[in-house]
Amino acid sequence: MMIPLLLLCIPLASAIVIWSFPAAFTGIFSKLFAGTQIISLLVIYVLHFYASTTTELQYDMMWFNAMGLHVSLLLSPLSMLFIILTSLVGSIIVLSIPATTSKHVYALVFFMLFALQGVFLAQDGLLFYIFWELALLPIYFIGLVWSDATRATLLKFFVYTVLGSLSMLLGLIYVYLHTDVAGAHAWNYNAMIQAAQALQPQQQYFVFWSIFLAFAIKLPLFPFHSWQPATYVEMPYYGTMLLSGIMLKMGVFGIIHWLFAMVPAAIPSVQQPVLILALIGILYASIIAIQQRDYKRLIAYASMAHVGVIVCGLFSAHVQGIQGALFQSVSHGLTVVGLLLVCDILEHRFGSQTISNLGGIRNTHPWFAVLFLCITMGAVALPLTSSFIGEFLIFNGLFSYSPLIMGLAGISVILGAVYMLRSYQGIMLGQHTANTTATIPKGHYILLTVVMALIILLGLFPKPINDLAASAATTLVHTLKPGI
Amino acid sequence: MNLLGYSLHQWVFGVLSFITIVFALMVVFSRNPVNSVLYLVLTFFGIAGHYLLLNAQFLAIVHIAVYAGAIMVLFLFVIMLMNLNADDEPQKTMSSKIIAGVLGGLLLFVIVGVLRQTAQILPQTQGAADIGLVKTLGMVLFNEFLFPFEIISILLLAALVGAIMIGKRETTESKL
Amino acid sequence: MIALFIIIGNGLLALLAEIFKFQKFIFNITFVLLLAALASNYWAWQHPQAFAPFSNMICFNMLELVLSSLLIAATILWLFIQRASHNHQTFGTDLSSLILFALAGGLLLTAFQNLTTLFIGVELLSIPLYVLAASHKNSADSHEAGFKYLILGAFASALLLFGIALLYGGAASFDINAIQAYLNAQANLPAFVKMGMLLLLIAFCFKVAIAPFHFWSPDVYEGAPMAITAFMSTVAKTASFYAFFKITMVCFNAPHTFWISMLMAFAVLSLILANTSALGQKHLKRLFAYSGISHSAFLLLIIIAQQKQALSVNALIMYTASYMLSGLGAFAILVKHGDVISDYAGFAKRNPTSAFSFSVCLLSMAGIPITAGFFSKYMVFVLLLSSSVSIWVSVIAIVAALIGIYYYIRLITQLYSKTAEEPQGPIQTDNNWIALLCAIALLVIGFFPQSLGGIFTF
Amino acid sequence: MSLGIAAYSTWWERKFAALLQDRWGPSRAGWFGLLQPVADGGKMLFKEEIIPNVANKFLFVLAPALFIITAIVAGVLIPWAPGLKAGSHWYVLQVTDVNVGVLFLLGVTSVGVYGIMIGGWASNNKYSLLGALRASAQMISYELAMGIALIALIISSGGSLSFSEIVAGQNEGVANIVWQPLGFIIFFICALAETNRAPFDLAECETELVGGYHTEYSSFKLGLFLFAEYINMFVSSAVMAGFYFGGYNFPFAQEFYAAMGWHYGDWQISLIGFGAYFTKTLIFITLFMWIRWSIPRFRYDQLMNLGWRTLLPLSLLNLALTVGIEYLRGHLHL
Repeated sequence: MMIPLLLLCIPLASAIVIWSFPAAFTGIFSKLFAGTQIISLLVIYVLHFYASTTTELQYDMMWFNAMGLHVSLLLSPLSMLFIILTSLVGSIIVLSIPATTSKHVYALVFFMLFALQGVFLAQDGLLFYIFWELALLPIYFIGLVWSDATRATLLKFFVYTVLGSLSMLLGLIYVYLHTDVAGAHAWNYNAMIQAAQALQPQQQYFVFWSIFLAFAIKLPLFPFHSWQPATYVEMPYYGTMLLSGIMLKMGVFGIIHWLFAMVPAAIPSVQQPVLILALIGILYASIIAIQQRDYKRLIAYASMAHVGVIVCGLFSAHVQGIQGALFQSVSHGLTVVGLLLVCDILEHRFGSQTISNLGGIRNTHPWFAVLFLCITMGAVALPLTSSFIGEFLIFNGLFSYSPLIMGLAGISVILGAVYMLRSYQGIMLGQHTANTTATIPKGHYILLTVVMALIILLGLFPKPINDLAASAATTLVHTLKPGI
Repeated sequence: MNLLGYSLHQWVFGVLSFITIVFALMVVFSRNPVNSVLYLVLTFFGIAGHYLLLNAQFLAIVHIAVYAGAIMVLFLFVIMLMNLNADDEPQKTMSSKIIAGVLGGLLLFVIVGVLRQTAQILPQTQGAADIGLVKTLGMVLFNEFLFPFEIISILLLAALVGAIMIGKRETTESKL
Repeated sequence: MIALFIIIGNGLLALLAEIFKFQKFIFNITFVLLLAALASNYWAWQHPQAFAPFSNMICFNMLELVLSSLLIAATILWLFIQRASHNHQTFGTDLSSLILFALAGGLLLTAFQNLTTLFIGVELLSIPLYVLAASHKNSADSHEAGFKYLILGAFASALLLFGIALLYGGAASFDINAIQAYLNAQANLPAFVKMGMLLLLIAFCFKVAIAPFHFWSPDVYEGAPMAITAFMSTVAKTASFYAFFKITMVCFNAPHTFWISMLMAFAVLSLILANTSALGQKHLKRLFAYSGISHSAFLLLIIIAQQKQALSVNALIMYTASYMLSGLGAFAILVKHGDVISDYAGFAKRNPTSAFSFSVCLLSMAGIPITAGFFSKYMVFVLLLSSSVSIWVSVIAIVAALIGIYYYIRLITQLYSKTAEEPQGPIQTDNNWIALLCAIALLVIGFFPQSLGGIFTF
Repeated sequence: MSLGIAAYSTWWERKFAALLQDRWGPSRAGWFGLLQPVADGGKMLFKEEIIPNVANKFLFVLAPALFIITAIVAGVLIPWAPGLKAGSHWYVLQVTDVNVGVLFLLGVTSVGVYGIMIGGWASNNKYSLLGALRASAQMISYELAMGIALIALIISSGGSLSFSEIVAGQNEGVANIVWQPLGFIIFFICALAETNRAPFDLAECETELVGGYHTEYSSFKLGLFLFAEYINMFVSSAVMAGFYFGGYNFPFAQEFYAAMGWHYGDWQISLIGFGAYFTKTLIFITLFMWIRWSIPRFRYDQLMNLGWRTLLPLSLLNLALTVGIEYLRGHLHL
């Protein structure tokens, strides 16, 4: 009963406390609350195995009677997976924010974690939408007030995202109006799924595309990606971490939890176009990433490519593919946060994030080089890293759909290796060109170590996450099967 | 009394309407504002004539006394005091005239087209013979329509206060 | 009913203030009496009685009580905005009485049961505003605003009258229930009655500034003194809309709904025109004028959807409440800081609290959760999609909302932008508590949408 | 008839003025100068017509005609005498009876302003314009007080708006002046102003404006203007006599008729009634003239102040009083 609510309340309370106390307390509080986040995650992870009935993982309260709107939360395995991601990555992000930053930033980040967990827990259509939109505001304000992002970039980011959300709202309302619970419309997840599944094929396509647009923009999928690189580059790196580490996954979650569940019958016929879009995105992003000289921009395109692979996994509509996509979501969250941490160190300690300006850092900072290498390997999906398991499963699933597409998507692994290793080479090896006297703070070392440890740990011992992913994927494919 | 198939009443109505409309048009087309006002007075007389046709003598007289007799005199007064001439009037461009003409014509066309159909429809209420009498009017006004009648006094008061507000000199100006 | 009398009496009292020299207290008196009016509305809500006074000319039922309370509450907020504006050194007696009369007109517009009352309400609301729009003595713009408003308002009134006359020709009554009974009884409406209905609706489109009858609104808003613009764009527009809603929902509803297609065309046109025009505006007043047109169009969509009464009514209450709150909040800022957009660059550095309030108001206008504006837009969409209206109207509305979000967010971006020059002087802690109050109210309504959006369950 | 009366009013005016100023007045043409008006009229007719070049020709010609028409039309309402019965048919000794006669009177007088205004404006002469403006402002200002005084009169006289009924209503009871003394005074002053008579003749005051609104007029048109003024005076006198002083009734008329054995409809009653009415009217005309030659002209701001600040509140007070009294009368059956 209280578990999902607790998950929501902890970050929200953290945000409020940090915001209302003087700035002097911010440092302590943020560490404290990040710790609370992790501990509560562990507690809840354990609890969720021992929850005797599902009602203990549910929360339901009437909110807006006139519109049939509830505050309805459910901690399903799928949610658990994404909650783990949010809490882990979120805590890392909070801990990585420099202590000199305004307390408002901390508050906003915690608020964003609140909204993100809300997205992953919401079991009510409109509540999902509200959290979805709420997650946008903090990151927008962070970019607006505490970054060098130009107004044009932020506007583009915001308007693009909202375009998607509004279109999703249209689709959700459309489904809502077809629900019928005791003579009234309801936003309830099950009711909406039922209603949507009963729609005519034509209506299902409409619902699919209108909702998919939101997810496609968020991910971002190929033709809707133009907001992404500039936003990633211009945001402060913790903003970028939030965007790529967690926010992206809202799209993945949405596709699985809402889209697949609502319109399974429409999936087979949209599978191909989406896969093709994803493929184009993968290749396009990889090729552009190879040419990047700016490391952060490179990460942006790399992230796009990786997300493309995840989407491929999802739309393979195969148990393993979906399972892999879910696993890869967590894994990608970790690697991208690691890479961005490195990027932050490069920019603020070594003075540049342009690859050609750097070089030979390995000689002065060997431990940093090791950590960086491990994370890079994670990004390239080498065996023993978490990404390997994810990508392996994805390609497995994809192969069962179409070997050709799998082959094309497989190119991305090679291209990924090319740009990742080349950039590593450029930055860490070779001549001394960078600022060698730079010191890397202990905190960053610890965080990088933790990220590296997690990446390798998941590569060696994927069971906790994989079980969750597998159970989610199986239930999902079970619903998808009649359609496929 | 029939003439060409129309009753006298209809003839009077037709002639009055024609006159009224012609004068109303003259109000708009006349260059000289004084002439406009005078044509407007004549238009009011035409409308008062219509009231008489409807057996509403009270309204007819009040219409003349108030509109023609008081309000239009004030208009004339102001125009004469300000010495407005035809030259002061800004000239519209030809295109705006054409557009206005076309749009107005369309509206007229629609209204005429719609109202042509009403010829076949008998009026729903035949006005009582004493409908225009002061007494009848008073009874209606102070029973059924008491509320609007009273609220109109507030409306007039508001207009009055507004007129004074516009008209009065700003206190800060007098200090300068 | 009592509230109406209190307000009118208050207006008269304000006039007496000049004679008996208690101008100093008129603000306080007005404030207290308006609160009393609210209280009397609450009392009437608690003690519903089923009688229509004055031969059914006016009627304060549940809905009317709620709507009129919204208007009164907005006027109370507005009083503080007016006091904060440095336009007038004192709270002028003429100004306050005119505003109170206009408010009384607004109340009539919510409570009318008869087209005569409706017409008088429209006039009582408009005439004070014609004057007030022109009340900035030294400004030619203000005069132009007043004049334009007067001419076009008179035109709208003429259409309204013509429409009423034609309707009377058919129904032989001014009573809206009688007219409805007549319309229900008729299988085929005579063309002139249809014409009357359309003219009536067009007149209302004028009053609430729906394209293509919206041309006056940006000019009038721009020319009128700031506080007056605030009143016009919130209370006056909302009141007109209540009448619009009532006429369409009580009087013109089924079976003859031929007019919906016309309103739909107007709404779509407004959505497109207003939002595209708002994009290039340099002045906030003009921006808000266009955004107001777009909001009118959204409100119009409620009418077009013609859905279940409770939902429409709740949506109307929700939408107008959030619209008035956000508008008043925004104007509370504008009154102090002017309306040139470029002046607001880096505003957040100078006035963090004001910037926060302003942003919340703008977010609410844009319809971002978790402000009240979100739920109002959302309810409109629900209504629209659950109606038989083509889905393309919804799509256009979505696109329009998106464009709206674009310019609101651009404004917020401007507020928080990093200007080249450092903020002048220390951080001001200006007590713009009206704006803050509006912002907090918007958030609270957003958190508890049931409070306004669930009043009626028919 | 109005024309005739008006013509001889001029004669009487001059005679009366002469009397007051201790001189002869017109005495050459005819007995006591009785043919003088005819001579004047002829003179007017045969004089050269001058229409100024700068004038608006049409309006210039229209104005005097309009003025005199409205003046004459106002006279049609006056019920000169009790009706005459011939056989079974009643002949009403009134040109026409309108059931909203009082309003008609007000309406016609208010339209009468146009004659002056147009005349003054069309002359294109600043004296004329000023005169016209003064006249119209004055008429509008005083019309208000006059109208309100009349409302009070109508209330107290039984609620009819018809002229003949108002006059007939004073058959049995006392004349309205008893109930409406204040109203009469207001009405009288307003009537003076409405007819542009001294002391309110600022529209044509020679010392300031040469000739006022008719400065540019000559010959017959001037004649029409002057004539119309006298008709106005005559009509307003008749109206006052009818409204406030019982018209064709006189004290103890009923008893007198009964004593003589006459019934309404007999020619004797009509004749005597006419005589009574006419006498009253003449008395008022004389009063007008008396005032003209006794009281100096107002200043214009005084005139406006008197109208707006004295007469209007007074008339409102009168109205309130009347309503109160009538209410008491109705409830206490007095």
